[in-house]
Amino acid sequence: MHEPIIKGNMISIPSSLEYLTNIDDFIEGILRGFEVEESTIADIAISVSELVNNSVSHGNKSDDGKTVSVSIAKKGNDIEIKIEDQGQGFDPRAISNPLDEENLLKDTGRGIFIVNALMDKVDVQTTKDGTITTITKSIV
Amino acid sequence: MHEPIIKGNMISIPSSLEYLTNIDDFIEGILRGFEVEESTIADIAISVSELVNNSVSHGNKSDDGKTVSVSIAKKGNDIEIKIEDQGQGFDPRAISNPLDEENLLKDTGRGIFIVNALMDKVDVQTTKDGTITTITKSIV
Amino acid sequence: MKLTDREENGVIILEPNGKIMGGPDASLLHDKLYEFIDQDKKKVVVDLSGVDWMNSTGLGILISSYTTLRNNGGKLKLANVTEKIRSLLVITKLEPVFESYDTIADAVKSFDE
Amino acid sequence: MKLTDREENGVIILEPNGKIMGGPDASLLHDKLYEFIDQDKKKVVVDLSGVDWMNSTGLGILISSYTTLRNNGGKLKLANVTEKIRSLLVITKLEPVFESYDTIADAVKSFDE
Ligand SMILES: Nc1ncnc2c1ncn2[C@@H]1O[C@H](COP(=O)(O)OP(=O)(O)O)[C@@H](O)[C@H]1O
Ligand SMILES: Nc1ncnc2c1ncn2[C@@H]1O[C@H](COP(=O)(O)OP(=O)(O)O)[C@@H](O)[C@H]1O
Repeated sequence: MHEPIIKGNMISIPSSLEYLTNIDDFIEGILRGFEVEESTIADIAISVSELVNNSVSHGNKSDDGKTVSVSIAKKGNDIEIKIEDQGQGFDPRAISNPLDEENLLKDTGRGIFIVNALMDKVDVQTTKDGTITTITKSIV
Repeated sequence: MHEPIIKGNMISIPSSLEYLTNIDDFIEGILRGFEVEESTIADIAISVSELVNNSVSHGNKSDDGKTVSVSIAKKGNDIEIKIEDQGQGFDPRAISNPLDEENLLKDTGRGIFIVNALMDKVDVQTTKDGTITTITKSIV
Repeated sequence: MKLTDREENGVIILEPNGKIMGGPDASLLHDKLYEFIDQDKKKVVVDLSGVDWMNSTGLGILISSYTTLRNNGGKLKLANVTEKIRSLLVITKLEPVFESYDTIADAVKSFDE
Repeated sequence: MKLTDREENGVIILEPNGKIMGGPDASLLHDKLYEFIDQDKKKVVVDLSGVDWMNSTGLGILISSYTTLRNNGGKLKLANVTEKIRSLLVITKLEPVFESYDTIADAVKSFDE
């Protein structure tokens, strides 16, 4: 697979950060089609960019034979987005707290923390095929 | 301006064909948000890609200081899309017919013809600031 | 668009994937074709099963590939033309230009006839 | 993200534009900063008015730019922090780290004090 592939409400990219903008354009497009308000679109787009960054870099380790997929659904008043990679998974409870004094001036380690702050629900599931992170945000 | 810029239902790119996929991802995203059916999404996406190609290459002559913008709106049962460039404009009536025997095996010259075939309405407006092409497609 | 290729019974099978809309990879197919022509491999099938859609840039690539091969004593045929692409070929009157087959096997076999 | 820069009263003003989400241009700002440090220009204002949003990659770039300048005897300040970015700075407890000003003029003037 090379360029972004769209199938219904899902977009897939090879594991390279050069495709971050394509996922953002697709997700922002769908959310505008759903008439979500701009500030919420930004919160969701920020969160998706965090998780795609992680899936490309930590999950698939930038192996561009591996794929990152993002799918999006409207369920009642909720937007539900799934980000999938083909990596080893991780334990979100084991992540160090970016607010700790010794981490405050580090330049990484805030991604999952920000997603948790911006989204209503974050669920990380590790399977033998990879990691599926599901985020949910109410749009009313 | 560098990467695609999104403002509401409008996406703008510098005049380079490397951003074709970004426009496609955004437009396909919005149309899926509008729950347009897949075959119609393809017809619209094909038409937008034709007009963006033209705006980048013929209109803005690949000058990446110039911008191509695409905006999309749902008006009742119609999808209306505007493609804008900063070029000299052209007269769509002056385009030669790609079905003529002598044009049949040419490798260019079918873009506007295809847009006319796939869309319900095509309007080309040349102003002193550039060309605005408006296409309309009913989604029922 | 992504492009892979393989050979079957002396016939080159080209498999573009995704959308053919122009931009950076517009010349991929044409470049690949010239590689094969240089190796004197001029029987080519383009398998369109993986192509979501194409625009006039895609049609232009098919046409110029077709004429390039013809001018070099070869032939380009199509396989697995999807409904969306077939209707573009019909409205542009290009359908009669291309020999097209329902399966790759049929397309490959047709070179023996 | 696009990055432009200019100088005002010996202060460098960096203007990133668009979204700061990582990828190819993540290092643009940091590279530019090192250029200025090499020229002994170490008073820097980052104008955020044109930034739609940033993620943790963007925050990381701001932090590392801030510490790089500090370690080289310089200073990085912010101007025109939008509401979306301010709330990210607040939840990550980074707000007190950065001196920030409502206008570029105020930020530039603050270096005289
Ligand atoms: N999809 C993933 N696959 C494997 N590990 C991950 C994934 N996402 C996050 N991680 C792990 O969790 C850590 C924290 O992630 P995050 O909070 O986004 O910060 P950062 O990515 O800046 O390190 C990462 O360093 C990585 O070890
Ligand atoms: N946005 C535009 N600005 C200026 N000229 C244009 C524009 N769009 C189309 N044209 C002119 O119309 C012609 C026909 O366009 P089209 O049917 O798309 O075929 P092609 O682009 O393959 O030549 C172009 O060759 C160009 O001269």
